[in-house]
Amino acid sequence: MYLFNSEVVSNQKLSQNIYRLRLKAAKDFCRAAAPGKFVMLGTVDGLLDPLLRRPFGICRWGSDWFEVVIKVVGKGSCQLSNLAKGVLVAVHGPLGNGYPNAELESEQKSLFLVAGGMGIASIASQLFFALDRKQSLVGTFLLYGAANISELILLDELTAASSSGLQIQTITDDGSSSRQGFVTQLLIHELQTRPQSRVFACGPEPMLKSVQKILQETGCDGYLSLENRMACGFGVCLGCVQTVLSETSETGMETAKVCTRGPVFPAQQVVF
Amino acid sequence: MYLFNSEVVSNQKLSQNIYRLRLKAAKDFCRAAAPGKFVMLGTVDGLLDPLLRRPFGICRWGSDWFEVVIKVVGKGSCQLSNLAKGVLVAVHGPLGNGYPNAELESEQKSLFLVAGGMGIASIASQLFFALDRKQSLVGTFLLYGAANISELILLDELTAASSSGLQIQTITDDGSSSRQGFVTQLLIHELQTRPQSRVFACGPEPMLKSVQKILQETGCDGYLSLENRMACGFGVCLGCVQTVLSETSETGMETAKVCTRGPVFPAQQVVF
Amino acid sequence: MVDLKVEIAPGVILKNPVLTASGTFGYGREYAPYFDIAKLGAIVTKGLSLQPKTGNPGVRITETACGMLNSIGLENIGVEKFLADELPILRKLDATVIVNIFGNNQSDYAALAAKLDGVTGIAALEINISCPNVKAGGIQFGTDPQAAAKLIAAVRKKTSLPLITKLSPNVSDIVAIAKAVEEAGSDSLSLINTLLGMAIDLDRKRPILGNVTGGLSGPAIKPVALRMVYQVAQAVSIPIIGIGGITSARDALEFLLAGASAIEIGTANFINPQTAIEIVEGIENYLKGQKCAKITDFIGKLEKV
Amino acid sequence: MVDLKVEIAPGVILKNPVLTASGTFGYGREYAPYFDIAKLGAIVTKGLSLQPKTGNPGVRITETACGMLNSIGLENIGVEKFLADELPILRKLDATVIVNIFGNNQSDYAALAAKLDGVTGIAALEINISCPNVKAGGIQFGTDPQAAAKLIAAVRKKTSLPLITKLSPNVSDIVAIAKAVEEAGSDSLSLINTLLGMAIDLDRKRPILGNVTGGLSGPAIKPVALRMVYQVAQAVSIPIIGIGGITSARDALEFLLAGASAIEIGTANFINPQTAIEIVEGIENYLKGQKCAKITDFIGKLEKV
Ligand SMILES: Cc1cc2nc3c(=O)[nH]c(=O)nc-3n(C[C@H](O)[C@H](O)[C@H](O)COP(=O)(O)OP(=O)(O)OC[C@H]3O[C@@H](n4cnc5c(N)ncnc54)[C@H](O)[C@@H]3O)c2cc1C
Ligand SMILES: Cc1cc2nc3c(=O)[nH]c(=O)nc-3n(C[C@H](O)[C@H](O)[C@H](O)COP(=O)(O)OP(=O)(O)OC[C@H]3O[C@@H](n4cnc5c(N)ncnc54)[C@H](O)[C@@H]3O)c2cc1C
Ligand SMILES: Cc1cc2nc3c(=O)[nH]c(=O)nc-3n(C[C@H](O)[C@H](O)[C@H](O)COP(=O)(O)O)c2cc1C
Ligand SMILES: Cc1cc2nc3c(=O)[nH]c(=O)nc-3n(C[C@H](O)[C@H](O)[C@H](O)COP(=O)(O)O)c2cc1C
Ligand code: FES
Ligand code: FES
Repeated sequence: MYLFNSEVVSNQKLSQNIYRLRLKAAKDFCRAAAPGKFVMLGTVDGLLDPLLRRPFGICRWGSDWFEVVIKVVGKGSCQLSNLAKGVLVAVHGPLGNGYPNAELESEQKSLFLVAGGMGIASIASQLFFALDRKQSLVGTFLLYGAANISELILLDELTAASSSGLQIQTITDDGSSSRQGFVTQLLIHELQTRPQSRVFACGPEPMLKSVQKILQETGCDGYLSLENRMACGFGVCLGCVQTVLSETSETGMETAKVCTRGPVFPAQQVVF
Repeated sequence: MYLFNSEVVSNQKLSQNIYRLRLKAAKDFCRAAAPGKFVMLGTVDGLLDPLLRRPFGICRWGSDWFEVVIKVVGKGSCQLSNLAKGVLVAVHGPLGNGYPNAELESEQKSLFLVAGGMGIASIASQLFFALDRKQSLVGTFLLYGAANISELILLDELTAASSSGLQIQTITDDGSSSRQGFVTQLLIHELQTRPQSRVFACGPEPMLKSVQKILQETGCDGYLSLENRMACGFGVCLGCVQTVLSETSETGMETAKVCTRGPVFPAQQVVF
Repeated sequence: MVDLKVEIAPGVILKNPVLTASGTFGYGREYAPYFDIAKLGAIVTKGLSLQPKTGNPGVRITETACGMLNSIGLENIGVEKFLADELPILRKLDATVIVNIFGNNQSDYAALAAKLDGVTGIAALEINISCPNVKAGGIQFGTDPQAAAKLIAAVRKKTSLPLITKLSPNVSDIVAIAKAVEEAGSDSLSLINTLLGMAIDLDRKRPILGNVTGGLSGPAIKPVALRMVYQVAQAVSIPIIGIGGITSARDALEFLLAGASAIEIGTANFINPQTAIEIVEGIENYLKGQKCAKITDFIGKLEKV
Repeated sequence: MVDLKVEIAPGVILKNPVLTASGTFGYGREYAPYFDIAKLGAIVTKGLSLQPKTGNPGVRITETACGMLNSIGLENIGVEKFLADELPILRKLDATVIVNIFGNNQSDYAALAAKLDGVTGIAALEINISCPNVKAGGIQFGTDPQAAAKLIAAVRKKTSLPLITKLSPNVSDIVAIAKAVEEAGSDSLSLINTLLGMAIDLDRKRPILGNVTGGLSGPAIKPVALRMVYQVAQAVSIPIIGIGGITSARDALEFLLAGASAIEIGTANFINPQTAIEIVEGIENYLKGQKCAKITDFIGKLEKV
């Protein structure tokens, strides 16, 4: 983990209320980054509202920069999304476990990456990681759902990955893209023909619950990336805990800190 | 009084920690402006720190703009001093009584304008008012003291007024300008040769106290512009009150709201 | 059109639930240049005492994190001058007026109530038993259920005006006080007054406020206020007026959900003089969006977690 | 060099007055990657109970204006596991350790005190009689002077470790409680714990926290904390540790002026894990600038207004 103040390199508007911030980072930070890990971001203005830093997935990174994709949902995200080039941001990270990323290439099985809404930031980190390292994405499927077509972001970059073998399907709640419905419908459909698949999913809790159920029913294994509210991001506030199955506890369950043991959990472990 | 969101036209650094902000304003606002009046300024970012708006003198104005000069002393002034061109500022004003400005021209007596530190913002408003209207400043003296030479601001513009007859003397606490000492020393000295003068003063409380004493001793009359802490600026919080002499009250004294009855008071009325 | 009418005490029906908190709205007319104050549910006057009071000397206000401390010390023009000079103006402005009163002892309160009884143009009395800024003031009544009950019973005898008792948050058990004053005849409750706080000027090594301590208000205290309103709403059957850190319609609506029949806006009036009227509009728009035709269908409708 | 040593209880001399507040510093080792925790005055552990506790279900934290609410519910690994797994690590890290404890009743507290008595590597016990997040928890002791005194007397009998009693701010008269526990044998006081608050999710019409109410901490509560520390410092003769909303060295110094011999940093540790050590440095630099050679010459030196 690193703590530093980082300069905004660029701030790009991706849709009406989604922004991509590129921040400077030291080489060490970039080496420690991995798909599914996240950062806690705050401002350096010395003002106390917002008070806590906010967690955002590390979506992509190079040797001396990284990017986050921020959807404006409240005051923290709003403030960060407004920052101009050159302004400093307080960064703490990389935090969390990240996805077990070796599996992207080494498996025979198909790999389904399932993103709901801003879950794409986390899911895309795996794809950018593979792309930026010229790894093959044959057998990898991106199933991506959002509320409407304007919230389907990063598609240009990800479509460029099709040459690596990635297959993309999108869906929107309101049908403003080709298909209407939930991303889990796509997953159910695909798993019917590829029952031996592996699934990584990130999105709102109802979606993850539904993915978990689908995995149970199909017997596929997979991982869920959770986004519980966080105060600290590094395991000291106990604010982000998730009940998970436990072999050692008497009750068969225990609480796990999403920020340190997660945010990515084996799907069958999570007790919603 | 007007309430509006106003765009920053320009933000100019005058010294290490003093900035001049020019803001857009409607014609009505500009017509209501007068030397010694002030505005309450806040941001429109929706964040609650800082919470209250901050009072700043209207230093100069045209038909559709006005300027404030802001010294960074805490979080509110810091935030405002950082605003870039195009950003919106919440404005409430013009507030307060202002100086009895007719007296600048109509009197035979000499007029001494005494500024200590940021008191110059208020004092300069009278000079800019006269300059912008091409009024003669013959017989008008600016006595201006600050901590050090870098905090002596606006001198270029004000020196340009010398052609109108204005006479300027400066002094600094540390002697980094020509003279060392307090501005009140200049006043004592000048009043010896011009005992029939009139004095307008704005600056820190100890300076104003001292000016009051000098006026008492010399029998000159004058006005003091106060800068008591303000929460509202328009007479409803009772936070800014100053004890003043009163002919109607039994005790001979009463409290006056600096924001509405002031900020400019006849010097002999103020009970420090 | 959403029906915004609320009953804040038996028979006291206001056109909407937005009131302005005592001490933050002057005597009302100061806001007339900014909007039509008749459009508010009611305005609550600066706290009045029998005799005029000059308040505390020295620095009286200071900003804290998302809040402010004040030690005004209940400066006011006194009830006589209010009735002679201010009330007529408020009546001309067509404002609904609630008069906030305080005293040094029970007989002050009783005398004030008697004096205001039957005066035309007063919708209700708000009894401040909770101001932390005066030594021999309301505060002792505000922290002891029995003393509070005795005071309210005494005031009750002197007036037929509806009584709103304003509670202090500086207590171990606000529910106990709320119940005690309900039983003693209060028609309604308003809460919270300010939390007792302090600020220090580090470089000058002394308290910032002339009075050393002061009352904390503003957004900082909203969570405490919301909790107390919620707790009291579970425990009493008289209407509650929620106060504390409200700066937006969303804040106001949270208090209504928690069980307040109306709300008062305090510190936020200082920041933007039009806050109160903007909150009236914001509440109406929100309820419209929710397809809620009557605000009374919204009040207290907090669901279980 | 400024001498930063302070005595927070008879015989307990810390290298500097900066401690970390219980529940905001994990078990200590979580901060080791960020700085040398041996450089702090002391670290106070997460509150420990006899048995492990899983804490409250549902959402546990939410931000409020310049503050946060938490309803963690005192989740902890239990005293046994602490002694077996965590304390040895802290000793290796050379940290000065204060153990925070709480129980459901007096005998829990007594048993905890007995268990920790004589354990090497513990500088003192902090007795949490004030956590608002557990129903049958510390809070009843925290609001009643007699109950608090009885509890502390019972704990006192079971251990020779210095006792710091941690007080709740949710009371009418914190001075009464402070005096009661002083008399009952507490060697020191720490204050304040969190203020009881609540937050509402307007659109979902329900409380945000799974536990409905939670403890308010952070800068929002600083004025209340400072006031209570100041009041208590006037009234007791044992050392006081100030807590509440400290985010900077200047904040910390204000508490010292008000009479605290040391301070604890809570919420601010979450925002920047290096806050505590930066505050140690900030205090030293400030006092250097003031030409103050010994911090004890600064403590309590608030002048009259
Ligand atoms: C590990 C992790 C990674 C994340 N990655 C991203 C990302 O890459 N891009 C992105 O846009 N967002 C991401 N988020 C979510 C993001 O952190 C929140 O949207 C942000 O903290 C909201 O802050 P705010 O101040 O804007 O909103 P607030 O004003 O705090 O809240 C606004 C609304 O959002 C809700 N909310 C706040 N925090 C959360 C949360 N953690 N989970 C669910 N609801 C919440 C509140 O209930 C409220 O309704 C991530 C969260 C986590 C925990
Ligand atoms: C009528 C009026 C006109 C003013 N005009 C100008 C102007 O033209 N230019 C300018 O730079 N400043 C002016 N001021 C002062 C300015 O309002 C304050 O400097 C500003 O409000 C400080 O806000 P802050 O948030 O930066 O400081 P804070 O963080 O609030 O405080 C920083 C320091 O300043 C002190 N302080 C804060 N407010 C005041 C005050 N009103 N009087 C004395 N000390 C205070 C505090 O005690 C603290 O030490 C004026 C004040 C008044 C009342
Ligand atoms: C400057 C000031 C003066 C106040 N004067 C009074 C008063 O005279 N009587 C009273 O009952 N409450 C008084 N209050 C308390 C407010 O009415 C209100 O209860 C409190 O400020 C909390 O609301 P807020 O957070 O919206 O400001 C005063 C508050 C402030 C800030
Ligand atoms: C997430 C969290 C957990 C806490 N847990 C405990 C605890 O276990 N025991 C305790 O005595 N205090 C606990 N506290 C209270 C703090 O120790 C401290 O008293 C309070 O947060 C005020 O300080 P602050 O404003 O600096 O955070 C907790 C506070 C927070 C924010
Ligand atoms: S966010 Fe604090 S423990 Fe996970
Ligand atoms: S600043 Fe509020 S009355 Fe003057």
